[in-house]
Amino acid sequence: MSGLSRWAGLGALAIFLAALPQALPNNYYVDVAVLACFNAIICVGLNLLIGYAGQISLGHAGFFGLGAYASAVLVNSYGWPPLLALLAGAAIVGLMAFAIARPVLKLKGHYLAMATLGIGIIISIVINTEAGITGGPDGIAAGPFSIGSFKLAGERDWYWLMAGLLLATVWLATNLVDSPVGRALRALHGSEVGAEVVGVDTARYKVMVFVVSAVIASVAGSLFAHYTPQLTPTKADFFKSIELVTMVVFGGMASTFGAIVGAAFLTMLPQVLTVFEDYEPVILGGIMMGTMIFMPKGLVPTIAALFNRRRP
Amino acid sequence: MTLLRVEHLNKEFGGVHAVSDLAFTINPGTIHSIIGPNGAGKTTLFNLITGVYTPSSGSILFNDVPTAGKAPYQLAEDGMSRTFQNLQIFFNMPAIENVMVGRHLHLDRRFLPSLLRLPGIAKGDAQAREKSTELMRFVGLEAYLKADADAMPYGALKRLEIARALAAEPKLLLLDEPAAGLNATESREIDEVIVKVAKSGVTVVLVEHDMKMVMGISDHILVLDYGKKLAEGTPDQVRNNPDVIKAYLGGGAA
Amino acid sequence: MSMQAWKILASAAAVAFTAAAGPALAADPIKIGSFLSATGPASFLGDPEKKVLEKYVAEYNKAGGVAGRKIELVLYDDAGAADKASSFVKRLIENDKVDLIIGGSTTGTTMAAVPLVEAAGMPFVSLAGAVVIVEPVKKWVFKTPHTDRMAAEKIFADMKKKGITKYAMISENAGFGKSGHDETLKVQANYGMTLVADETYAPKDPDVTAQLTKIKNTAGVQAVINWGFGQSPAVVTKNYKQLGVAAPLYQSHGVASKDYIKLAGDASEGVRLPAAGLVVADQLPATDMQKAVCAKFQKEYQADFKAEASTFAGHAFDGLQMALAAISRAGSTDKAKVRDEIEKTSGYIGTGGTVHMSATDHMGLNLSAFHMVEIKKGDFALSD
Amino acid sequence: MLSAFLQFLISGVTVGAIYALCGLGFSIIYNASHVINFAQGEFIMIGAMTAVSLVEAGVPMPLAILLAILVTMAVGVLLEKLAVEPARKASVTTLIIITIGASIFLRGLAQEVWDKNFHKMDPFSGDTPINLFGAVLMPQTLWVLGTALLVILLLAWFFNRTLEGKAMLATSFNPLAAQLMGINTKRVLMLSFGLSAALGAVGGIVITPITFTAYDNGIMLGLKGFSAAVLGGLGNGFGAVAGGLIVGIAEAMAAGYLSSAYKDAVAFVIILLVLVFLPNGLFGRKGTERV
Repeated sequence: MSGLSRWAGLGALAIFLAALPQALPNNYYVDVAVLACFNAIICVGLNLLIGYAGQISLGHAGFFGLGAYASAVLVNSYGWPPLLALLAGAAIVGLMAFAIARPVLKLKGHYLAMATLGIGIIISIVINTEAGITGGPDGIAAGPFSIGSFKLAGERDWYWLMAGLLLATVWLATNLVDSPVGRALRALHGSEVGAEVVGVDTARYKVMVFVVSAVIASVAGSLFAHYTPQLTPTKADFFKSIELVTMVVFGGMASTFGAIVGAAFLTMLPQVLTVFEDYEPVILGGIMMGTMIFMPKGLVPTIAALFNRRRP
Repeated sequence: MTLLRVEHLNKEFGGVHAVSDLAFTINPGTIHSIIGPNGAGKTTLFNLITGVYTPSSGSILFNDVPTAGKAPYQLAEDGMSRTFQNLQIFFNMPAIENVMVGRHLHLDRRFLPSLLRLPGIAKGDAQAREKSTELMRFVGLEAYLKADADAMPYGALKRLEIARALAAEPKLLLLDEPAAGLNATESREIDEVIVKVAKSGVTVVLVEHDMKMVMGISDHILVLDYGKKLAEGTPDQVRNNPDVIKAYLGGGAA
Repeated sequence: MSMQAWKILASAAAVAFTAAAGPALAADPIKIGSFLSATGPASFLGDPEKKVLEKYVAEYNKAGGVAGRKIELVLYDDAGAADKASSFVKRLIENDKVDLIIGGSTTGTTMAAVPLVEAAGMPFVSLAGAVVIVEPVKKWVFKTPHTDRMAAEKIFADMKKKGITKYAMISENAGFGKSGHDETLKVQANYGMTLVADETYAPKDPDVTAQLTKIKNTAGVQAVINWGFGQSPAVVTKNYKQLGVAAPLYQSHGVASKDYIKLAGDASEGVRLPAAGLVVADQLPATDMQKAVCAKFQKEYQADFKAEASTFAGHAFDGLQMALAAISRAGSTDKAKVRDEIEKTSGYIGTGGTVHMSATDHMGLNLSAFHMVEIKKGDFALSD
Repeated sequence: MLSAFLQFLISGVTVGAIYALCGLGFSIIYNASHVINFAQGEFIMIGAMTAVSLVEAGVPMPLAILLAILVTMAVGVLLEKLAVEPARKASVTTLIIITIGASIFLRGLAQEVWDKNFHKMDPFSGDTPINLFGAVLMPQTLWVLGTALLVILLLAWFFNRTLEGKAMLATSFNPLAAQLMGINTKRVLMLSFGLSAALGAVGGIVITPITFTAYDNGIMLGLKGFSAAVLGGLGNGFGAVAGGLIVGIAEAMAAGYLSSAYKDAVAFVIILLVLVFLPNGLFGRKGTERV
């Protein structure tokens, strides 16, 4: 992506995000948009790992959950200011991701999938079991997000915060992708040994991108803890991890805007599918299969290719 | 003074000696070819030199420093670069960016400046793009400057790897069968590229089956057979070596 | 690609949002909103609840509705996930503009709804068990099922009668099991009980003999309580029998359905549990006012769904009845008035017992709502 | 406390044998295609639910089992034909998402075809516990173990002695070369899905007397089966069984001696440790990268 088209993309996203609330009739729609922003932020980070660096993680909800619970527990039980708790959560998750990344990212393919899956499950078991701290399966409430005397209240406030954060995350992610660091990540996806022999320390870059995506998930989690009325361990479990990966792949791997589209689409889809009641899973599964069969590269890259082909 | 010194080098794969007790040296500024029949251990030797494989025993010294324990990227930092017999192209990237990855060691690759895309990063990238364009032209890939790597033919990809390796500005360049799969014209073009590279002061090590090319451009030739050194010397010495003739033409012809 | 990305994003959003908005509806009918765990790990609760709400709303409408107005049910499946529940509750309040909410199959989904209904001033009748839902009392929040604390108290009272003082507990490491486990610990001292072994298992574990062996080998265990629902209590019961543990086994009200006996088979003989009158309606004395209500409900449910109504189905029935009665008394769907009328519910005889709500009690059931039953010859037998 | 230890072991073997049977299905498809089928758990569920509902409808057990296996095989072949085959050239991650989509689809379908209730099946040879030095063993556990053993033997025979099996292995190593050698790789892929679906069904049926079954039972069994297959080394039938037993025994021992709340976590920690030292699992083929 050249510098110009990156700015055009960011600008388009900014205009879209700014205009969107005008089109939303009530707070329920704003709520869905906020949830889509949360998912989009995590997916943009996860896409750096899966789409660009080619390393799968089936345990990312674990990092999201750790961040969320760090905030909920530190704010709720220890009275920390939310921002400090958020930073502490990000630091904890970052250190943890750093510690496990090197041995785990030596693994490849399905073995890596298994290892990350295991890590995610272990985190969710701990959250579920340590009820004295986390509130157990019934969850915990973190209370509103506040900085000093300023309190974030209502879906619309949250929307502006999350839309802004999404924009910032996209800006940072596209910066990173289009830099020597990003090229190294994409290169090790293409061929690890090919990247090594021109001087790319592949292990180091894998660790780096793993930590970055984990920290992004953690920050999103910390904020989510304040947004949701009740934080429960399901947010950290295996199904949430799968959902996140699905969003990334669905929208298009190695496409930052694809990750956003995937997250937005799959956040809205279940809301739309409620009209099918009990047939919802059949239709959701069918849409997932159909899209991936006919657009194996994901929505955005496939459609973008279509547009490019039509252009003279 | 030697650039690369290999001593008593051995590599076993589950009881099979792919390289055994090999010793040779490579002087700077020369074109050094390694030849031998299929399975002679040429590619294994490349993988040992560049740190992709770890030797079973023996030592390799690069610039008189042992390479033991160094990862490929560290050896690249020391000044080694290579191409592969089985292409290791970044098919997920455009051709030009494949070459730009080769500039990795010469660019600011700190995390925070990259994340914020500070002016230095953009400037470095622009220079890298320029340099990579130049290199693609140099290896004859001007037609592919805007192409995606996965849309290029085999012969072009071989050259793309050479351009990528050159982008790292190595002291020692190892080329694994650069002419394989190329037609005669293309082979000659690669010839010229290699000679030009060597003239610019880069030491070239070549694994190649194209004898015309090997005999034409090499300063020194090492002949391997079953992982052992069969012969070594100038093209003329090797051409007339009875062991080599026997190995290449078969025992009956001797 | 940026322009394309923008176009896709915009069109996807437009399509999805128009689809979600649905047709505008007249404000005439009484709108009852509901979010239930009809699928997912708690579908054991949500599925019968959904069936009951749909069935009885249809029946009310056939009979001309309530106070001359038809009832419209807006129902969403939260699959047992709290965040989905909170989204759906926002949707019910903000978008569907319902008059009242009945739902929340689990404590987690209910608690996700609580701050939202409190902020919006929306009358809410929860179908979940835990005490935290109504303690402390929340202005807009009511619940129909007995609490897990009451179940624990009922079990302890029964144990006390039998001279038991030391017990072991094995609970499912999920919402219901965890909450039951914690409430049990909270009330044990009131009955002079001591916990001597405390084990857990994960939902869907195929075998729990390791945990039960530990309990079996713990000295002084006089009885064992299992907290869980779905298939796992049946697994526990089977393994319990296989290991030949001598101490009596108590289950919670979470297994008060015939499905449990069917699954566990012979192994369930002699298992004791607290249950609402619904499961033993035919055995209640004729003087018990609950008898007729339960029998009628049971008959109607079985006629429609060819399965025995569980107590969870009954909770939904009770919730709907009380809510509609309150609306009828209030004479309107004014939320504050409806709330006040729900709080005034007194003497309502439902499947779960006789309900007397008040400003300090938003559940209105006492221990008498529970019966101790024992499984005998493959059926529940009253054993108070 | 020898009897307690023995009981933990038996519990672990029971659970482990269940995981092993589930893991074997992953191995077969992997052997033929290097695809991991995340809908494998649904094969297990469909086999069990079909058999249970047929038995409930009065069909004699052996016939019900046979029909259930055939139905599941048909589902497997259809899945391959309609969802995997058209996406053969897609990336591993894309294929993972397709099979996850398939698992959601099949689960949703099962919930409509059948119901959301749990169902039981009677043990094959009674439920009188066998006493072993103070520990008890249920006869059905022996059925599960025996089935797992039989399946490994059959698979070993199939892959080493039959042309079909060898074709499958060849396809997994190098699909292009296999195709050039005249192997119909499409057919091999279809066969592998049919076979692993059948295997899933067999597993599902044999374990149902212990675990019960319901429309969503495939999730947990699929997850544990996948763990078993990876721990043992993908594509290795013996490894899948060893992996399953290790996970099962680790869980039971952890529940017995450490903490039952953390027993699953202990199993995953063991898997992680093994992978850190043996990146291809316990018995996985060590792939040397050719560069």
